[in-house]
Amino acid sequence: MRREIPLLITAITGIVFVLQYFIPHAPFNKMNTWFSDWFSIVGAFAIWLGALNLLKISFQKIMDKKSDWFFALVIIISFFVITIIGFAEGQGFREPGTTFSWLYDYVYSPLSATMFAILAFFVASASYRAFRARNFEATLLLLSAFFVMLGRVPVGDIITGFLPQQYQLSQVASWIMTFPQTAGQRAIMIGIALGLVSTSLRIILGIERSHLGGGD
Amino acid sequence: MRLLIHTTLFLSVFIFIGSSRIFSVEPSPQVQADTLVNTADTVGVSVAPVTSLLVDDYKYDNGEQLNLSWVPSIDDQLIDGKVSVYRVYRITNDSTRELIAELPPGSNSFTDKNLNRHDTYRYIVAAVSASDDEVLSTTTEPVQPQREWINFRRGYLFLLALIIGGAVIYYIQSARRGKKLFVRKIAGLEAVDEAIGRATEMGRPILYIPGILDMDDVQTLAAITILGRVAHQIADYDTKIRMPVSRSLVMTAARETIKTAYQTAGRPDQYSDDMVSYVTDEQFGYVAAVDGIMVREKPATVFLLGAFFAESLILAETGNSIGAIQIAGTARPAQLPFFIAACDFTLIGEELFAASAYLSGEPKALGSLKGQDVGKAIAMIVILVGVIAVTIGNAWDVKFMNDVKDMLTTIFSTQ
Amino acid sequence: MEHVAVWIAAFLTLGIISFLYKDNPWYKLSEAIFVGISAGYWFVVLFWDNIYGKFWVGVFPPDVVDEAGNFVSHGVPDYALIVGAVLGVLMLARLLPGVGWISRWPLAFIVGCTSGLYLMNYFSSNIMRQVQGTIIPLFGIGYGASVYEIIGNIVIVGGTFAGLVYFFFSKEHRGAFGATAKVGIWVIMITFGASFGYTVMSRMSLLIGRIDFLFGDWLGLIK
Amino acid sequence: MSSTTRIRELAVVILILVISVIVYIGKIQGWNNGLMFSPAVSLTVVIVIFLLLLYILLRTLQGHLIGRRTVFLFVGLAVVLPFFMTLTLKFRVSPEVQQLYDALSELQPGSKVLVSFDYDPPSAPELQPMAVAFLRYCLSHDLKVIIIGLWPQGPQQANLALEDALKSKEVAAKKPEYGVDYVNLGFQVGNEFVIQRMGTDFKSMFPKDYSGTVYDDLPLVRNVKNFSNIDYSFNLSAGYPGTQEWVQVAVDRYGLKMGAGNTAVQAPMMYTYLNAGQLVGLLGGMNGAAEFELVTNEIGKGTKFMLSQSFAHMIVIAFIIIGNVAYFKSGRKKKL
Repeated sequence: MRREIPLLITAITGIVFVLQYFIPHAPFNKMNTWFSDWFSIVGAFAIWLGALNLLKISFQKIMDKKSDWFFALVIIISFFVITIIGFAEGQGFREPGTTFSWLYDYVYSPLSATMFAILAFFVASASYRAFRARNFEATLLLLSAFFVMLGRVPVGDIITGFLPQQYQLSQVASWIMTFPQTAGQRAIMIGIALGLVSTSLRIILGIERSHLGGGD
Repeated sequence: MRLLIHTTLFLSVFIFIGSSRIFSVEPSPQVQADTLVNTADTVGVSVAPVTSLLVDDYKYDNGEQLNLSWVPSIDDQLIDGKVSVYRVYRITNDSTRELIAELPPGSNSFTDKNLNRHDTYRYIVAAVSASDDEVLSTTTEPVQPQREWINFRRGYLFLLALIIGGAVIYYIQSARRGKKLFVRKIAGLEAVDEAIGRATEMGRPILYIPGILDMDDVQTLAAITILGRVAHQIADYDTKIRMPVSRSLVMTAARETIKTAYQTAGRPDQYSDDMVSYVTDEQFGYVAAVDGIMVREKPATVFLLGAFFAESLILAETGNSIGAIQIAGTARPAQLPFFIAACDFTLIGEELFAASAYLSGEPKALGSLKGQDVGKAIAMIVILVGVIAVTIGNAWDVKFMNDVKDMLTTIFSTQ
Repeated sequence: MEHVAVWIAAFLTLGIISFLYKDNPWYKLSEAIFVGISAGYWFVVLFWDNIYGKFWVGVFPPDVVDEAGNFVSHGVPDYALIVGAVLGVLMLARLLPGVGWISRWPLAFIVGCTSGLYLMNYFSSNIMRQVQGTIIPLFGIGYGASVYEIIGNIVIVGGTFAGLVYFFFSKEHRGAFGATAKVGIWVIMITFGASFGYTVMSRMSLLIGRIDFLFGDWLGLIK
Repeated sequence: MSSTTRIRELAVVILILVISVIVYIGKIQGWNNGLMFSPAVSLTVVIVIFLLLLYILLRTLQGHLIGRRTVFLFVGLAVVLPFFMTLTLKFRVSPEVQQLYDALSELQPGSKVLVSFDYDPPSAPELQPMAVAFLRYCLSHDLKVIIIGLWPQGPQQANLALEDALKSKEVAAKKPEYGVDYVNLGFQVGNEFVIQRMGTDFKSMFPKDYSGTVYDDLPLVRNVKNFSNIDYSFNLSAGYPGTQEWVQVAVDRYGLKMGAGNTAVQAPMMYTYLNAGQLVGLLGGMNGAAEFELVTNEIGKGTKFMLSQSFAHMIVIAFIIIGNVAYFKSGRKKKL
């Protein structure tokens, strides 16, 4: 039973969503409404699970006096600071002027934005130290990157200002994006989508069950 | 057996739907308003009314829409048109008429949405002149929107989904029955042996990074499958392996995989749990740790297989700077460029899954790979035939070719 | 307060940037704060939006009142939502030893929903519509395309076709088939080059945004 | 690590802190009014950077790769310095931006435009300029704007963008009124499920707007039942859920007309949707924003940042070239 019930749940929900696509009314539209509401609620608990797991790991680090225990403590403290404030401030926790939104604006946003911003530096260093035209394929990749990067900013047209307009870099970049780039993306997209479709089908039919843990 | 039951269940539902097509209600006949009886009641008529006002049911919906069509007023001309706007009125269940839409000159149809299929509706369309004089058309006969059980607009979509889905299931079944399914050679895979050999010769370790997602991601699963093969060879050659991971579940799975490989090679004593270590769940914390390992231990070979995000280029760069042979693979298109430019071999997108199916020989993996190939073959054939048809049809105006093209575009439309 | 706020933001921003020099306590502190705050942020947001906003308000709806605040009618509760909450609570069973297996039920539900939805969505938009979109005329008398577009169309059709050939695993890449696959990988490489360029563009833009904050909002050096 | 390096590092940190305190006090006291280089200085800076790059090329050719930190320093300079330069750059509008604008400008006054804000502050440098420019165009051309968000932070970004857009002279002249000319319906959980249910009923997904007003009390949306009442839609997207989900559900199932503004990371993929006619136009990354500002004749942040963006791209390209020149010169040795 431990295996059959989950498989049945997956099969029913999956089939309802597929049928809803072809039969857009009762009873499938109602079931669709229910399922999508439940989905949001369960999804919230699933993310809670992640947060609780993080707390568990951090507590363990402190208990075991691992070398990084101080930072584990910081994780726990900052977690509790924002959750307590968020719960205390009630449903309007997000409105401008609340402490929660202050934390969001001056702590969360700068941190998450900077996390991604520093990648700019690593891109440059990797470009210098590792990105080599080691074979024909890599050469094509770098050439296309070269045209796109230059063509998408004003400098490109300044450098190629002596050429007729339709051969200037901005036009070349546009051409690459609109034609070969689109073709490649489309081939990849169709491939990935086929993979998703077959995986979804396997899951709904109960052939794939690795998400439930363990093999057959 | 269970698969059979599932498939039958799935198919029988489809057959049920398919058969209900036979019993679906025939659309109600079009109701034509009597255009001869003109009920224009306004004084100072300045434009002619619209004529032939028709209302009919909108097909394949939940009984919520009606289509209106009419012939525009003869005073509605492109040049010097006298009609400034058309107003559509609706009378629900014999109540008073209400304005539901204003349409620009030149309009000749309207779809009224959000209706109730238990109510009856009548319509009037008014042509309005620049001086805001309204001329009404006749009122249509009362009509009820019809509900259709199945959206047959999507029939072809359903059929194609069935073909490709059927192919996946068919190939999985035949693989289970022991049929050999052919998968082509994959370039990156052949480099694996060579890379392991190199590490053995140099007496330096192999570093294996399985991405940063958990075991519920297919890419991580593929990485662990490939690890199985790598581990066998390592056990044979007695090469060292280092595998820092960022998820505890991945750690457990990887340890089991390597342990099994050592047992099969007859050297269980050589295996140690230290080969796989959990570092941290945090993305950049993990990267910093792996960077440190690379710089300190200078592995001869680095595997980067699995789900990677922004850290891909940092890892690939560091691996490159220590002169290691790097074999990478991920299904995330945004990270692939970094791998291709900085690594020696890269498994691109689906190649990662193909590689793992090839190595593991699992029926479900091989079977779906085949099923997907059927999908690709259909896509290729349709593109080829469609493009030839549309080009020839266009250039020499060949009716047959145009028909072929129209048929294909209809089949592949989703609306 | 505003001064404190902008200084805290700047302190944390510089803390992350200091990772460029090397892994150091300032960075580790900023990172730990980030990890804690972001986990807590989602914890709170999901509680109020999903669990309170969707479940609680749905099952215990407030009374309907008119503009003056007078009672009009009781809200209509939607008891079906309780199923969702039960599934959600079962999800947390994973944290407890012994009953962890029951968390497979909600997991199975989530996986079923996404599979069912993805199956049709990806099939129609990312396969069917893409194939349909590739059926374009290459050239012709009745087709008023410029040379630029004709070459482009040939590239789109040929490129998509060759790309699909490359990802076709049931046939060895030999002869004409192999040559087509070769062209396919070239097109894919051009695609990756373009997306590499765009990724660089994106990362640089984000950095520019942070620099704008540091030198503009914080230090006031940018006009 | 020796204690002297630690002391040195600490000294640098303190130095940076002291300088920033002084500059900050300067900002409050009004001593510094922003820094601007004269054209001559700007030119000198550019030449110096160029010479330094040449030096790096020479070093690399001799077989010495310069360290990561030096590269980082160059990127920093390339991004920071242009902020203080006075150079104006001309650029051209690409076809996908033009298409988006054309479809927008064909709308009759009074048309209803749905704008979905699906991003958070980290992506704001790319998407916020697009949002501001788009709202400014709509509000100054009598298009009615309905705002929603599938990311919890989206509606907040929308309010910031509205604030900026309302400052523009053309918009202020129209005196747009909340609830009549524009409305912010707020955030709703459920990702693509929200889009799917909006296909049948907006009100069930957004019973109240961002500030708690009941749906039917908002004149703008009172008669909006579902996507069939929307004339045009614009999606600002930084990931999931985003443009892909909107295309799959709203466009392909319900026939919504849609344009999109994306971060540059995911923009390339959207070209396939653009080509298949599932999108009417596309703004990609900060340069997409700048081009849209150009086509709508309003200079905003996108345009202002273009100089830094150009320099940053040049630096990356310069480094790729230097690395590869050395690689080929050295006979393709692995280490280079």
